[in-house]
Amino acid sequence: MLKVVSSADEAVHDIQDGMTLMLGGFGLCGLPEKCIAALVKKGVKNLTCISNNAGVDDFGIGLMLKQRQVKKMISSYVGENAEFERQLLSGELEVELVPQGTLATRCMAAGYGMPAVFTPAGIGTEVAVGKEIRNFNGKDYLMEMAFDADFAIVKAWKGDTMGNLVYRSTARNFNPVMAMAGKVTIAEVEELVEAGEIDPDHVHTPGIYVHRIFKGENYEKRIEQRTVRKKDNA
Amino acid sequence: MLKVVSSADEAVHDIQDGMTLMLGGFGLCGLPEKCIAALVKKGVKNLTCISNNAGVDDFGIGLMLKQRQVKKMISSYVGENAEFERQLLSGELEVELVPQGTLATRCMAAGYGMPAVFTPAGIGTEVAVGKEIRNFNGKDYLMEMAFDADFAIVKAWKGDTMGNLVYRSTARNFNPVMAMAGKVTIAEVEELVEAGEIDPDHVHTPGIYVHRIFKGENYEKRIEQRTVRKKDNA
Amino acid sequence: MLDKEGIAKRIAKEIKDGYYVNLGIGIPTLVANYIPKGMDVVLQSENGLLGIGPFPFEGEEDPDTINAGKQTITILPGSAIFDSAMSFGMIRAKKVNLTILGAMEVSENGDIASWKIPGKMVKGMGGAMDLVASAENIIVAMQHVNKAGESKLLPECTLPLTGINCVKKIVTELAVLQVLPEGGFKLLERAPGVSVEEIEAATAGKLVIESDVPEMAI
Amino acid sequence: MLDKEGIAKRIAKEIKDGYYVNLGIGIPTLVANYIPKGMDVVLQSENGLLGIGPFPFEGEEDPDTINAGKQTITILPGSAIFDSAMSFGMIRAKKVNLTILGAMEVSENGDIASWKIPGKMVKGMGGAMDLVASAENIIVAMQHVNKAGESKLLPECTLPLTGINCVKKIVTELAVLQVLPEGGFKLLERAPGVSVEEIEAATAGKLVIESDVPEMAI
Repeated sequence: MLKVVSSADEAVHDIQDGMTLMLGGFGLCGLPEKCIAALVKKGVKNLTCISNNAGVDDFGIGLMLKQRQVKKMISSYVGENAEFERQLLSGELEVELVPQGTLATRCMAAGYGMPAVFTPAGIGTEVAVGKEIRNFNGKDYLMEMAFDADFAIVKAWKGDTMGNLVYRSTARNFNPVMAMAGKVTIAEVEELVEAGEIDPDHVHTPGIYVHRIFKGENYEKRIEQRTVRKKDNA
Repeated sequence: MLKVVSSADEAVHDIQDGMTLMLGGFGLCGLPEKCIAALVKKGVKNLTCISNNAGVDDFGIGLMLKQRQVKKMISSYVGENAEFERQLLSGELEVELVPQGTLATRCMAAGYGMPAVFTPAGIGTEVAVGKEIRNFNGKDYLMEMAFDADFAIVKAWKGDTMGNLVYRSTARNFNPVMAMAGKVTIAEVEELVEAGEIDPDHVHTPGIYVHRIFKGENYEKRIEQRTVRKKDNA
Repeated sequence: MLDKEGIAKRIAKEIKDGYYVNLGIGIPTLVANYIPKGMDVVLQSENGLLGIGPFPFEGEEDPDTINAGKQTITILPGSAIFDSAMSFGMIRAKKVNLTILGAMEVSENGDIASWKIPGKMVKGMGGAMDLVASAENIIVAMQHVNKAGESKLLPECTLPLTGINCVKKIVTELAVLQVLPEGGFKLLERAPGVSVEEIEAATAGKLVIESDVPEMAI
Repeated sequence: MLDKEGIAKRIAKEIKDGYYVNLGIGIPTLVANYIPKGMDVVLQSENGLLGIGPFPFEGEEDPDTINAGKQTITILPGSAIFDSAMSFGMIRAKKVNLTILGAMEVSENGDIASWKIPGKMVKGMGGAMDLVASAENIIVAMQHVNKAGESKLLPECTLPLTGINCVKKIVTELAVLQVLPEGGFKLLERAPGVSVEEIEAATAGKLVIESDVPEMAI
C-alpha cells in the first residue's frame, strides 16, 4: 500500500505551522519519541497538541514546549513539567484541560465518524461551562465534540507494511484511539514486518487507519516513575 | 472470580419471560448455539432479541422463533428465514429493523456508558421517523439511543476463568460489542483455560464485562453459504 | 449489452491503486474477480474484515471465516479482523474509499432504494444504510430495468429509501451514468452494441446527453 | 490517629470478594497492599489495564508497563490490556465496583474538589472527573485537615469541583464518615485513640452523630 516511509523526518515532512496534532502515549509510556524528535528538528510552530500529558522537561512534548513550538495543549494532566507550568502561568501557552475519559472518547468519536458524544464527566464543574447538557434517564450528560486533527502520531510495538499495528502492554493507552482519529495517521514502530506476519486476530489498529509507517531505531523509552521492590531472600 | 458455570442451562437459569437479550453472531457465524439450545429447552417466552440476524429456519434464533419464544426482534437483516417472514407478515412477531452499524453502535454505547450516539445512517428514510435529527458541520445525524439489555449472550473461541475472551476470525463480529453491553453477560467458549494462559495483549473482551462463562461441547458451527473454488491442477 | 460479469468488469475499472473498497452482495461481489493483478486493493467486509481473499478450496471452508454475504471465504496476508462497531466506525469516518452496491431504484438526485418492497419483501437494510449515508464515492451496480420491464432510474424513487443524495455513479447492462450534483443522469458510456436511443427508452429519470457518448472499453 | 498506611488498611476492609477496584494516586495506591490474601480482587488502572500486580523486582522494570500514576508495575496472570477509550467506557458503564481516590475538599452533599488551586496549582483532572461522575461507590482517602490546619470536610467546597453529589464514604486519619443522601457527614467510626470531640473540632461541615461511635478495628 506504499505506506512505509524511511524515517521520522519523511513521515512528518508536510506537517505545517498552525496544525493540530494528536500524539499518543500516557506520560512517557508509548510515546512517539522519534516523530517528536523530528518535529523538534523541523522546528514547526504554533501547533495545537492533543495529548494526555505534556511530557517532562527534557523528554516527550516537553522538548517541543521548550522550543515554543506549541501554541495550545489539550490534555488531561500536565503535572510533571516545570517549563509547561511557567508558560501556562505567564500566558504564553494556551491550555484546555479535558477529563481523561472525555479526551479518549473525543478521539474515538472522530475515528468512528461520530460528531459528538455524551459523557457525565465534568457535570457541575467548570468543564461544563458553555457546553450543552442533556438529561437521559434522570442523569445529566455533557455533549462533547469529536476532535478534528490534521495528523495523529502514534507509537506501536509492531507494525506491518499494510499499516496494521500491535501495541505492547500499557503502551497501548491512547495510541489506538488517536490512530483512528487523524486525517493523516503516522505510526512509528519498534518492529516493522511484512504483511502476513501479524495474526489478523491480534491486530489492534487495522491498517486502513494508518497512512504512514516507519521503524524507529534505538528507542529510549524513558521511565517516569521507577518503582521497584527488593527480591525476597530465596 | 467464580465466573465459571458448568453448563448452558446453568448460565441461562435466571433468564425470565419478557426479558431483553442480546445475542452475538453474524448470520450463523459466531453464534452462541449452546445458550440458544438451552433457551429453547427452557422455553422462556416473550423475549425481545437484539441480534443482527434471526438465524435460519432450523438453526440459531430460528429455533426460538419456531417455538414462538420471541415477541420482538431487533435486527438489521432477516432475509434467510421463512418462518420469520410468516410470523412477521401475520403480525405475530414485532420487528424493529435497524441499520447494521447503528445496531453495533447502540450496543457499544451501552458498553461505554454513553446514553446516545449520532449517526447519519437512515437520514431521509423511514428509520428516521420520530427520531431527533441534529446537524453537525452541515451534515444531518440521527440521535440513536443505547440499548438496554438484561442479558448479553456471546460466543468466543477461547476464554479464561477471569472471563477474558478471545474471538477467532470473523466470528468476532457483534460479540465484543454485545459482551460489553449486557447487564449480565454470558460467554460460551470452545476452549476454557486458566487465568494467565491468554496473553493480556490478545484479549478482545476484558473479563470485567463477563459475568458467566462455560465451555460448550461439540460445536456444530453450521455454514450458511458454502462457497468454494476448485483446486487448480498442480 | 453487458451480462453481470460485464458490469462487474466495467466497475473494476473505477478502482484505483491503494483503495479500500466495500463490495455489496450480488454483482458487486463479482467485481473482486476483475481487479487488475498487481494493484494494491483491500476489500472491506462489514462483518469485520479488511482483506477478503478468494473462496476456499473445497474441504477447506472455515465456518468462522465468512463475508458479509455469509459466504465462506479466505483471508489474505496482511488482513485485520475487528468487531462490528469498529467496522461501521471506519465506514462512518470515511476511511473506505469506494462503496459498490446493488439497488432496486435510483433517483436522478442520487437517492437509492434497496431494502424493502412494502407488503412483499422485507429482508432488512443490513449495512446498506450505514454505507450510503457515509461513503463519499458510491457506485451502484444494477440492471437498468426491472423484471417487469420498468426503468429503475427514476425521477423519484417509489420504494422506501435506503439513503438520499448519495449515489455518484451507476453501471448497468446498458450504460455508465453519473448522477449530477444538480440532478439528472449524465450518460457517460454506452455498453457495446447499445444505442443512445435504447438507453433513453430504458431511463425514466432525466437523462443528460452532452455530446457523442463513447462505447465503453472493457 | 491513623497514619497513611492505617487509612489504607481501613479502606481495604471495604473491598469485597470479586470486586473490580480503581485506586487513585497517593494513599489509595497503598490500599493494594492490604487486600486480604485469597480474596479475588482485580485492580483497574485507567491507562488501560485490569490486573495490576506488585512493583517489579529491581532490574525487571518494563517501560511499557506502568500504572495510572506512571509507576513501573507488573501484570498479574489473567490480566487484560485495552485502550483508553475502553478503559473509561467500562468506568462510565459502571463495571468498576469501587473507586478510591484522594481529595483536597469534600462537601457535606458529596461534592469533591481535587484538581486545581486557582493561581497556584493546575495539574489537571486526569481521570478523576470521569471516575467520580460515573462510579456508584466512591471512597475518599484523605487527611481530615489541610496543612494549614483547616478542615477539608466542608459545608461547601471552596476549590473548583471535580464532581458533584458523588462521594459516599470518607476515611481520614481521624474517622470513617458516610455522606448522607440528605447531606451531612455521618460519623461511623473513630480512629484508635481519637475522641468524638476531636473529630467535631476538625469537621467544618455538618457532622451527624447518631449513637455511640465505635472505634475502628483494623
